[in-house]
Amino acid sequence: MDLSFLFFYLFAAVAVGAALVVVLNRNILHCAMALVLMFFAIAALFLMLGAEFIAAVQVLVYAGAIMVLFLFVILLIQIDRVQMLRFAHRQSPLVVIIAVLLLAELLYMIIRGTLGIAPGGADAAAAGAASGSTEAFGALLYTTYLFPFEVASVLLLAAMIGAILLARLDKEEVGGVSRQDMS
Amino acid sequence: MELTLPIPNLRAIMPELVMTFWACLVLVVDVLISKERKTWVGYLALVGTLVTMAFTLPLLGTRTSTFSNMFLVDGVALFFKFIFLLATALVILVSLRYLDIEGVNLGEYYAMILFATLGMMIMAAGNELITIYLSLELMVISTYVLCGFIRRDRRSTEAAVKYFLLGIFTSAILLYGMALLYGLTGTTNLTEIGRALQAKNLGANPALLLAMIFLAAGLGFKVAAVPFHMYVPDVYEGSPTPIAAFISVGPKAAGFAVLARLFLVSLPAIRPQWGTLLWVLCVMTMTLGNLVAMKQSNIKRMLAYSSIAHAGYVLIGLVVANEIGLASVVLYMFVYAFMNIGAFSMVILMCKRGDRGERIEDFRGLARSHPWAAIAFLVFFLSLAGIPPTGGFIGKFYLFSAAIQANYVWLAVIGVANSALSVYYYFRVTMLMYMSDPSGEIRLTLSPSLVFALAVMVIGTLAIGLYPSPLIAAARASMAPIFGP
Amino acid sequence: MISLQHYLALGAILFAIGVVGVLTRRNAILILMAIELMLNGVNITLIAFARHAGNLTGQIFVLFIITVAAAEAAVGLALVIALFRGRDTLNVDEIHLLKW
Amino acid sequence: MTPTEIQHALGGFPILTLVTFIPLAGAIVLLFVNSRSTGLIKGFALVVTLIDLAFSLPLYTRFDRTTHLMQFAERHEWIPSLGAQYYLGIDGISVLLILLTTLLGAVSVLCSFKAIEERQKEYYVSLLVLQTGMLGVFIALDFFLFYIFWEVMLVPMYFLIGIWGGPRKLYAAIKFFLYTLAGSVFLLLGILALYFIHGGQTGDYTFDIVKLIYQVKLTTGQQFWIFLAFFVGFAIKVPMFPFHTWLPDAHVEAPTAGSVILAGVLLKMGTYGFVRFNLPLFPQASQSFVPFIALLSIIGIIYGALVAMAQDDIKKLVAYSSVSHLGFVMLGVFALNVQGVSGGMLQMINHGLSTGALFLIVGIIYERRHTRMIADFGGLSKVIPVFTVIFAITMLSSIGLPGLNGFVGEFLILVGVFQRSIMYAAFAVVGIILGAAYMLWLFQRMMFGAVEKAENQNLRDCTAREVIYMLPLLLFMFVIGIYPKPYLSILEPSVANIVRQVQVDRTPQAAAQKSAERDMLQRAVSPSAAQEQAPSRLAGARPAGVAGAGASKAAVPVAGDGATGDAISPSSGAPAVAAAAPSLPAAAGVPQPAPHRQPGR
Repeated sequence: MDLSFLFFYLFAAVAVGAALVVVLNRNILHCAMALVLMFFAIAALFLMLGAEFIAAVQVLVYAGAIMVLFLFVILLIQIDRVQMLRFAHRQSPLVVIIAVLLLAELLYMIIRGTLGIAPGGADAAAAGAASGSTEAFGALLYTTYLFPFEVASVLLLAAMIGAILLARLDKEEVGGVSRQDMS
Repeated sequence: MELTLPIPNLRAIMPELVMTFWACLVLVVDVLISKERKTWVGYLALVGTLVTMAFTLPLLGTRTSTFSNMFLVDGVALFFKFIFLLATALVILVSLRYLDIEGVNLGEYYAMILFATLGMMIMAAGNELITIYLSLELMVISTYVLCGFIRRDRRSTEAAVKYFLLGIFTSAILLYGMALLYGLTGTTNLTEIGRALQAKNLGANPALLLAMIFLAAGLGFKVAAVPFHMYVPDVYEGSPTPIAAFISVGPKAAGFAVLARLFLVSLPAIRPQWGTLLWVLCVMTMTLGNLVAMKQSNIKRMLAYSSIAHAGYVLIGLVVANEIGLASVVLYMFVYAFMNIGAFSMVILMCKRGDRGERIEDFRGLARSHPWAAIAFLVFFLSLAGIPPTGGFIGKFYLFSAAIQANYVWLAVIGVANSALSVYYYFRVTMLMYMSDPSGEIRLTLSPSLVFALAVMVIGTLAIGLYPSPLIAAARASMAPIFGP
Repeated sequence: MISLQHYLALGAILFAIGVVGVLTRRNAILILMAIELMLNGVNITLIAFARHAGNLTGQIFVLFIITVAAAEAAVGLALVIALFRGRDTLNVDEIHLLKW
Repeated sequence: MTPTEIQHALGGFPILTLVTFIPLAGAIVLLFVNSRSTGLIKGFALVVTLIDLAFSLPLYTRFDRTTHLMQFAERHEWIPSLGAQYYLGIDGISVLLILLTTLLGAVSVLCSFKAIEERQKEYYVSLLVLQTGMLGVFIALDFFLFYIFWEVMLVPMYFLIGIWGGPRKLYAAIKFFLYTLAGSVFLLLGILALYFIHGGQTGDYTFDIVKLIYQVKLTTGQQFWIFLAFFVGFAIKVPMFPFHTWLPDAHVEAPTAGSVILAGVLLKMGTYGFVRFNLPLFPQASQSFVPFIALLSIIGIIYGALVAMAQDDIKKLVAYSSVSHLGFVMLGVFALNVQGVSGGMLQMINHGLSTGALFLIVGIIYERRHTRMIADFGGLSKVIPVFTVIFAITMLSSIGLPGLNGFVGEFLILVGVFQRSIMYAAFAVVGIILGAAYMLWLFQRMMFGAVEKAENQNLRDCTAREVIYMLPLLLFMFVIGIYPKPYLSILEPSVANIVRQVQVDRTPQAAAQKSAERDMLQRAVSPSAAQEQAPSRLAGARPAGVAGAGASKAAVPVAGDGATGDAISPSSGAPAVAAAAPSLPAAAGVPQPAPHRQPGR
């Protein structure tokens, strides 16, 4: 037995277990911590798949930035005490549809062992592993995929402005609200 | 390693460049301008859409691509860009006064609208999954923010949260579909995906079908097709009225553009399967939208369900999916931009500080005190209901004739039956306006820009209805390079 | 060598768990977290496909997905803050104005 | 000049456009008049309708009664990509209806002067727009244009009922609108189906009604389904028996002018549609639908009459009598012979005159007493003699007394129906008797006996204005009743043409068979020439060959350049063998020799 199997199952188990904690645990802080754990496990799997750069990004952005943001907000507004939104009622048909579809896919994969995807040859896999270097990745990003890169930059700008706009505390506006309130 | 940056065809992406530049310009000017003069930022943004339109015009008739075939310039993309820019210009016009009333006259509003428009423009031109995904996100993230723009109004924020959560949820579903497509073909370029799938001859492969369903679900959310429509009434009701108008036209049209391109270019191999899927979606969307709209007492919710029903009509064109079918889609979306933004503008007309004027009852006896406003509303409703001589009739006529020509007779029958059904709720408002006595004095919020926009939309709706020839010709011509010889 | 199917199964499981989380959780932040689970399911699928296909497109895709996820998280959390600030200021109790 | 139409009857003067759009132009001008100057508004509306009436008169006087071709035609490109044209023209079937419309238009404006006191500007605007819509329906020769007028007309009528109607106006207005709209969307589907079938057959996608009527080939199944779609659209409008429920509501709630126009013109659009489209387009389906339609018509006749008899409200009674009378018209039309169809057409005019007048009478009495209950009246003949005379003439016209217009129409219908089936005719006679019964009974209860109610003692008799707008209607009742020939002769060529069309087998098989037969004949005459042409004709190659019927029936030669289809060339009565050879040149696009344009007598 290959050692990689051991690692795969280890990280996969960690990821799935952490995911289950995220959707089942009642304490929002525990959920957040489980999510961080899952991010790390996924990053490890990325490494096994030869995607070092993505693994690094995963750790830096997800575990480093996004989760910090999450924790910050959770602590800021003490959200855990509030039951806020309810999806389940009207969405249940959708839940069933998607769950059934995914289950069908999983079963199909397990039974047939394939998704109808032609197996890439050994050399293809090797080429994949070889080209997984960060350098090749960067070259591709700045040549072929230059356009999405530019779009992403505009997207980040828009999101940044939007987030600041929504979250900033506008003194005048608060005043306006209270005036509105009293009238 | 030597890195040579590609030299893109700048002419092809000129409209997008101008739009990006103008959005940033708006942001900068916003900082420099005093609080009382924020309306000028709106006019600046308006000029931006017009300038972008001017840069789009010379591209008409060209067919090219740039950035490694990720960005296409073709008839479909250009026609959709005109729809987006038109909708944006109209929405900016009707927003100017509204923002004052709601007390959120901020320059960022216009910047976000321009960013969203930019996203739509790239969506319509995108020929590659990553590009489409990013531009789609650019569009929706901007609209999330716009939905929640009136921060002091809880309904606005709640609508934004709801739209946001369901939006990113469906985006994730869409992504899974895209991932499967990539896995099956090893590429993210739509043309190459189509080629690879044809070559592999996968047929009704379960992974492919799953990808198709997930793509339809993800984009179905953007075009507000049943059963992915649940957010629509709440979001339309909660968000600022001009933004509701914007969402009901722009992202919907962009969703249709992507849906059409994705299915036609990438998935011709499973044409019967997605034909059936869209057929079912189409019938459900039309019927449910119209049935539920009948029961609404809030006019924005009514218009929301009506816009769901209209998505159903447009889906007829995608089910047909031939040259005429797609031409009827773009034609309908163009007309729809006029009539639907027009109908929402009437709600803006009723809006006062502290009272959004959204109850259908508010329109009681409008024809007595404001006959011209009532006539404008009547024109929009006639058009939405598909009664001549309005653009809505021409649009529906073209859609149904496309269906009949392609032998989807039952689809056409269901479509016209629905169209007749929809008259009921549109005319309920008309009845209140014309046939009931006003319950109190009605005061409209008039502003020159709003009146101008309304005049443009009324005249546009009627003009397309009376002389649709140029528009039909343009729609047909936009499809010709794709389907023609 | 671990087969493609292993990764695909893991991706599908994570995605499914995320879907269930989105549809059962009632807290906006937890829903957001569940959506991150779905995105990670997509990511692992894409990376596995990328190695399978022998090109880097899938990895590029994942990079952009992570970028977008960050942007979404920022906007989403800002919205949550706005929602709760509005609630504090206006002192509205937990009645929802909009029906789900 | 193509043989389907006569374009320059008035030297190219666009008279039809003017007749159609003068009311609309007037309505637009009215929009800008101050709504408080009501006198100006009324006067202006009246002048506009009178001008329209005046412009419509030349259509009658300059009408060429020797031909069934479309006259005064105007044709312009409109939406070339769809094949929709701005194409107007009239023939014998539409000309009288147009005159009726312009006449009733003026009458309805005049009769509203006192009755309408609220929102007068909007009222007259609606009336004028309505008139444009109605005229357009009768004048349009392009299906697309026709459909637009057909739908546009609904909106002002909806407002007339909904704003100026009675207590249940909202219900009646929306019911009217939804019923007729539901019908017309099916009509739209039928039109589209026709459009694509014809386009597929000839490569010429057009909404040109004349072209479609003469050129399209439909299998029996296609005829059945498209007939059904048209049937739903028109039957709701007529209204035929199971679709009639909107009519009493609309009539009772509508203001007087609305009822006059509804009964006088709107209902005629249904029957007009059957005559103009269903008969010539779907001959086989028309034939096979005869028993079904006859059954519905007879039910309508008897049921309408019985329900009318049971009414306490005069207006409701008149409304149900319309159901009965229109059943009669439908029965005549679907007798599918010249007498029946002309009788039906004439009866449409008669019904417009007499029922229009009856509604006016109801309006006159309602303005004085604000009640329409029959029980509230009695002995009026002593109080208001002029009114009594008017009412009597109208009532007698409505029940078909010889010497008045109703008799001529009913008689012709009966003759036609009798030829088709004695049983139908028997039921129709029962309907006539019932009709006479409820009308006479109504008259007796209202006019004779003692004046029991105090309010009725001092009723004012008709004013000059009321007499003025009743006079033309009464005049025409006598004129048509005593000397119907001009009106029948104006109908005859067109009706004869329609009836000929109904005998034509339009199915492609039949067409192929016919042309094969003709080829055989031709081969017998000149073997070498026929052999050259035969293959293409058998294959049904449209542009080149004549896949149409034999020359004795409606031959359909198509000009090779895809221009307007050549005329039907009826030389009815001439044996096929004799006619086959001379009509051959027409296949190559050569204009028909003159004698073929004349229906043989």
